[in-house]
Amino acid sequence: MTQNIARRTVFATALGGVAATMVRTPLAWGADPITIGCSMPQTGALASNGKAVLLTMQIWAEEVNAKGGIMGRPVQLVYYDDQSNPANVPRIYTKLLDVDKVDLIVTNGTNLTVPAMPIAMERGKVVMCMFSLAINEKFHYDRFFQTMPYGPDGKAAISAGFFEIAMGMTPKPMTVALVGADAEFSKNAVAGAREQARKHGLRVVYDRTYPPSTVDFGPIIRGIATTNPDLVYIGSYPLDTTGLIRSARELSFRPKLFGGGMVGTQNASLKGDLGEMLNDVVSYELYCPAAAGHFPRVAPMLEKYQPLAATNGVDTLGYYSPPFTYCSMEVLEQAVKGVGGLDQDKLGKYIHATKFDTIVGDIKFGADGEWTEPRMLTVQFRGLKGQGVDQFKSPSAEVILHPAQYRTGEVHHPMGPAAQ
Amino acid sequence: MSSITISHLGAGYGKVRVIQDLSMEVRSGETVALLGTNGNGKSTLIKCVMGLLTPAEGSIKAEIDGVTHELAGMRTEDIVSLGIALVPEGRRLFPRLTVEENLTIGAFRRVARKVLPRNIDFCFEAFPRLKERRTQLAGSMSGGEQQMLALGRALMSEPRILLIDEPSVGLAPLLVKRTIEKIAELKQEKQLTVLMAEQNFHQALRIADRGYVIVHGEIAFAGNSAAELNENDLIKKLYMGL
Amino acid sequence: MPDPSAVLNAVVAGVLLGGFYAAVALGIAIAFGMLDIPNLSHPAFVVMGAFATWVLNNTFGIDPVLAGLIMTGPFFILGVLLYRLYHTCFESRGEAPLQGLAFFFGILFITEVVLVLTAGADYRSVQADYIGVSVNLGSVTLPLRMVVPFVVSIGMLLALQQFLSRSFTGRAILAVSQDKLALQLMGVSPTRIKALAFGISIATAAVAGSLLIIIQPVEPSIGRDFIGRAFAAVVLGGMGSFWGMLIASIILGITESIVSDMWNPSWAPAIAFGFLLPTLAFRSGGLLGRKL
Amino acid sequence: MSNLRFWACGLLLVLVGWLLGRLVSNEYAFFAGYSVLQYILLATAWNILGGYAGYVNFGTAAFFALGAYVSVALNKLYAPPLPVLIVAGGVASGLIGLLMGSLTLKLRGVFFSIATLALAIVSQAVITNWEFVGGSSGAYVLRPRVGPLGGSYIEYLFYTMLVMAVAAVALARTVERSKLGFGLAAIRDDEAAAEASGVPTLKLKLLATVASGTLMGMAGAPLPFYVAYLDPPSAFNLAYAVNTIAMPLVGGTGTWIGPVLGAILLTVVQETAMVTISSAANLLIVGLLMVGFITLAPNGIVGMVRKLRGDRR
Amino acid sequence: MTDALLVVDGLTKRFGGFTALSDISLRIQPGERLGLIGPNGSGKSTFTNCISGTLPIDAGSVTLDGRRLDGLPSHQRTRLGLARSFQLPRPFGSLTVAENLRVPMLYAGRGGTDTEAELLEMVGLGGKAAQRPGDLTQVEMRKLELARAMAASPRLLVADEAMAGLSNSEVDEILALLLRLNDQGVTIVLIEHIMRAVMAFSQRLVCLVAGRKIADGDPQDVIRNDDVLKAYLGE
Repeated sequence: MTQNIARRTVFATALGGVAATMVRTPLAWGADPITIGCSMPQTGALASNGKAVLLTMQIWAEEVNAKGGIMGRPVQLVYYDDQSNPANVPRIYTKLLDVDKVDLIVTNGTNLTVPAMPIAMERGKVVMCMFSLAINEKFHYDRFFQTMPYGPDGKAAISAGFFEIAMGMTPKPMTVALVGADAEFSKNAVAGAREQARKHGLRVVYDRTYPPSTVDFGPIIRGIATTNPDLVYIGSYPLDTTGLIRSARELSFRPKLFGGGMVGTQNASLKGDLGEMLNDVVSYELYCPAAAGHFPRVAPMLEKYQPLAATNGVDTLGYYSPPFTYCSMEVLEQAVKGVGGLDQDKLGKYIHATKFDTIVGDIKFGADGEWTEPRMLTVQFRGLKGQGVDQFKSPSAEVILHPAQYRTGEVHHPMGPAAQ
Repeated sequence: MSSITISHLGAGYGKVRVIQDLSMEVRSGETVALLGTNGNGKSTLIKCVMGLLTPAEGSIKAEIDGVTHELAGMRTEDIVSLGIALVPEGRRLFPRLTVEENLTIGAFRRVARKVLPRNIDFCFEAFPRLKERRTQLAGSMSGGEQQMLALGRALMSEPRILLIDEPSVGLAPLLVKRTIEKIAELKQEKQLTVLMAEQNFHQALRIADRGYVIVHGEIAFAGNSAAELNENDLIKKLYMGL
Repeated sequence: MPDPSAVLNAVVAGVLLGGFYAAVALGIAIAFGMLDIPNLSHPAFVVMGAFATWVLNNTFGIDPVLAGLIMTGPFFILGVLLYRLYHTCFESRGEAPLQGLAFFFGILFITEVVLVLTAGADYRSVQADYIGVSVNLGSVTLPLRMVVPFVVSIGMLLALQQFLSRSFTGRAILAVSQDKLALQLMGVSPTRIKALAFGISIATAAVAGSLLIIIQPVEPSIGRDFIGRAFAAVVLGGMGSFWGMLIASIILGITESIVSDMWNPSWAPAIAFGFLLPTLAFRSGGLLGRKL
Repeated sequence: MSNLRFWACGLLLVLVGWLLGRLVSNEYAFFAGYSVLQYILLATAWNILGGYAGYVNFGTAAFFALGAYVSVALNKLYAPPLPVLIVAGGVASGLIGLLMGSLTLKLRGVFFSIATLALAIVSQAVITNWEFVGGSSGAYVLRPRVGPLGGSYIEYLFYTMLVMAVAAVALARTVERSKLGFGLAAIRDDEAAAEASGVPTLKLKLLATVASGTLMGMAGAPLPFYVAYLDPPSAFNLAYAVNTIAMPLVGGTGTWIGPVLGAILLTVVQETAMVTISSAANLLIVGLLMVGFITLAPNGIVGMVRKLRGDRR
Repeated sequence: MTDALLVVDGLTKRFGGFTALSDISLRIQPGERLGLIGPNGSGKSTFTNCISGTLPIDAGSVTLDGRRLDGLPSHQRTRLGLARSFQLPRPFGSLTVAENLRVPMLYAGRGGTDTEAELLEMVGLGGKAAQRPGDLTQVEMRKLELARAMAASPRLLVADEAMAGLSNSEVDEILALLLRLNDQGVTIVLIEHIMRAVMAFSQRLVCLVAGRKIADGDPQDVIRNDDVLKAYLGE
């Protein structure tokens, strides 16, 4: 597999335009393959996630094919690079569906999924979507399924854990500062947090957004600090997550609770880079070693993933996208087997009706294709020293605070200094 | 010893031939004037000598300290390195550099760098105005001052042969006179060989040992002395249409 | 009335940020301001410098600033080669401006993709003792992560300024955009000088890259964020003027900082750029530019 | 090409496009075709200012996105038919062009270019903070399944774009041969000599900026329906600015056919690279192609053909 | 005295610390052929640029047929009938020779009835209509430059060194051309170094030296004027 991928990269790079043939994983057997198509960012701002997702899908396909495929048919991935640009997505999915005639489609990310929706809907295709937020609120498409564990109320799910934990602290917090990047996910995360704050009767003392291209976050942290909030809820993307945490540490800004819906704290290289600065920061996770006991099949999959990730220059821990990507593929696999074919209507109904046993536990899809129960993990970083990725492999590095069934510790507050 | 010998030179731009079969020489230690009105080929000739224009035919030989170099085909930078400097028409100073920076850049040539302080002092002594204005931007100076700076800058490269193209352009008559006198003075002090293209006939002849009159790209008259040129009718005809 | 110490902090943060912008803009001030080469791909070289710094820091544990300085050598050579290509293809044919722009757009793409293909799409960052540490001067808190880039940037600017005004080569660089022919008459080859100067401009990208990765993690596509800011600083500053560019960078930095701190961060870049349009319209020579 | 032949060809093209649409069963052709036409329109629009008058606009994304966002806003308010949105988008972008041009067209070309870059950044910030059109979280624009002409909505979008592209090319061609075209060419070749020949240079440059901006805005208006979801980073994507400059250059500036050829060549290559080489390498190919073309054929395809024919234009 | 076509009054132009033109006053009668001479750098081209609106002036005024031109952009002056040719020809390189003439005809053609072909025929470029300026010889380029200025149907033509670098016979060609134009009623200011041509052409001669007008009058008188002689030949 390593070789295969490495060779493909080299080949494509070297031959450029001529290398048109390597997209479909070459297969040795005669049976007609089941083709799964997707648009996956390999360049541009979303490439980091896109590459990790694709790598996991390839691992899954390899495993399935090694076991003899699905119903005796091999699986084959067909994927194109949308360059993180939504304008490329409609063409890619019509190509996949009308020209390549793929059997199943998978999508990734909110703004790269929405452009695919009308196309899939017109063709009645099941959409297996990863890492997007509340898309089907607009479409109400009954064959749309999303494996990001937001549950039925997506926007609230991101921040619910944070606020529940906060309200359990003594003394009770009175004020909250909200800050988010001017972009889709963070905006929604903060919108959810605003609701939560109102629900819990917290006074919002700061509520601002910043452009993703911000370089120095010191002024923003200072602006927040002057309002002296008990809680700071942040919706951010990887680079700003780092910038905000670093600036807060440098300016010794230590509210009672700091964190929220921060994309990036899940990423291995950013974790390792921030290291002890993350101590006491609260963020969300989809998986972390503290939860390993609940999901025993994740660790072996990650063992396959991690060495490949290192050579491909993507997230080397793989706690974020790989388990849920793998889970999406498992759902598809089990559905096809359950239906005994590729009839999209039957597949859609089957997925709605079935409880799936996946690498990330038992899941069931409810209204609008979201999980019936939210299962975002709210975690707090603890006991980190200096920098380095390896310490995050210990279950004690991230304490799960929420939801209750996975809890491995109690919240630590107020926020302490970086080095503990 | 330093001299220039031009033989059977032909040059032009695109299809237009400006100079045909032109031969002349500048002997060591001489001041030679190149006379003629605008558009007759004086500047083209100077450009050929400096390598700014590649001649179509003929040769330009420069002899410096016993070594003879064929200039036709050489790059301007290399010609300058031999010790040939040009004060270009319109002065072509670096307007956004100061007076002193303009002078210093004149000493880019390796030989000249070593004697930079001495030459700067020399320039400031020769042109006290430049010393007063050393930190001023060259572009903000008056025409006369600019011409002095251009002369000074050319001298900074320690040349053996100095070419001057139309030093009187844009100057009031009094300044023309002073500039011409200054050239003679500098030539004396620096032991230079000078070739000067100039339309201002009388002024040029005040300091020239000899002169050539160029008409339509050919030598129309070669005067072996200033007097000989002064007496020639061709000049008045050419200049004043009389 | 805002708290004076808060204002002071915001201003200081803006100055530090502006110092970093100046490091990115420096190469453009040389290439675009002095040599008339519209190198739009400069920010991509800055990101490349950041990745090079990451490699040296990660494999050999070399201090990022030192790594940036080490990389100036290879980057210089890269710049000289790039200029040679540019010169042969455009300058010598005399059709530079429009085609040159598109050429550098292409280079921007190529650089970005080469980084994705060689280093992957993941975030990269460096380790150094001063990252995450702050010093307090009275009521002002200075994060070393911003101070170090500021100091290095100003140092680089001063060193280059000295080089340009003190050395023969430097003065020739200053002169080359003013009058190429006159420069030839001084015995200097304008093409060689421009190649050298462009090499220096790309070499500054190596240092700017090391500063960037000290401030924040990088991934291949982030260079685009800096194209606007850097060009704005150079144009505002009056094209070839280092000091003008520095002042313009600092104005951009302070505006961003004060708007972020006191009002709404979301508008910070728009307001900074808002400066640019009226400046261009009413004072086309930039803020400081040597007159004439 | 004579007028009659040009119009015949234009009409034929629309007809063939329509017929093909009837024959082709897969919608990919419409989506890909839309993208080609959109770039023909953008490149032609850019060329009116950049190619004819020699003023380089870096801010294509601003004009284009403005058209798209006017469309989002109006659609949300009244949901008027697409042609109305297109006109509105065009008018808005044209007005911005007028404002921008009157501020900066007196400057040397390069300053104008930088000013357009600034315009793109400022307008992105404005849109990002304009909550009515979704602000930074983006706006959903659900297109109907069926277009007003029968057939799918994307078919309708395709035909709309086809008509606009043909009209824009016709406009560009008319401009090129008109009094305005000669004036612009004079400005491009020598602005001072143009003034001395009685050409009101500032007025003409403004006119070209407005025309160019209007067409870009019109190109952007259908975009929300094409992508179904629009957020500022994708509407202001750098790719639009890069492509619209690269296409006329690759095809050849100064004539109406250049941008058309360039747009077709580059979009087809990009599309082919995207759907065949499924890795980052596809962008590399586009970059190399662009650089290669510009260095080896500085006057574009048109220049190359002329050279082969021996015409030394 | 009839009303002057062009009245220049106290025109002054400075560049930085350098005064290029100082207090120049001049009247040109309709139909007149005026020669403007002066050594290189005496301000002749600056004068052309100032009256044609290419350069703003620092003091004084320029009036064409009773209409003040100050502040008007060049193209409006051209439309009012003041055309100029450039010292170094500045053709529109991407247009054909005929198209070069079409630009002023379209934009400043003040009811002139000549066609491009007629104009080209008149200047002797009849066979070159479809060529590009880059393919022309030096003298053809000069003719094109003049023809383009004439295509604007001017009342006053300022010909800036239209003959520099040409051979004797070529100078005669251009001279004949200018005289023919004058016959058709165009007032002409000829700026020239070639004295033979200037003397043959001018009804009146003006001499600039170092930005000042030092002589104005009958050509024969002017060139015998001491100051003029000094300026040209030195003392």
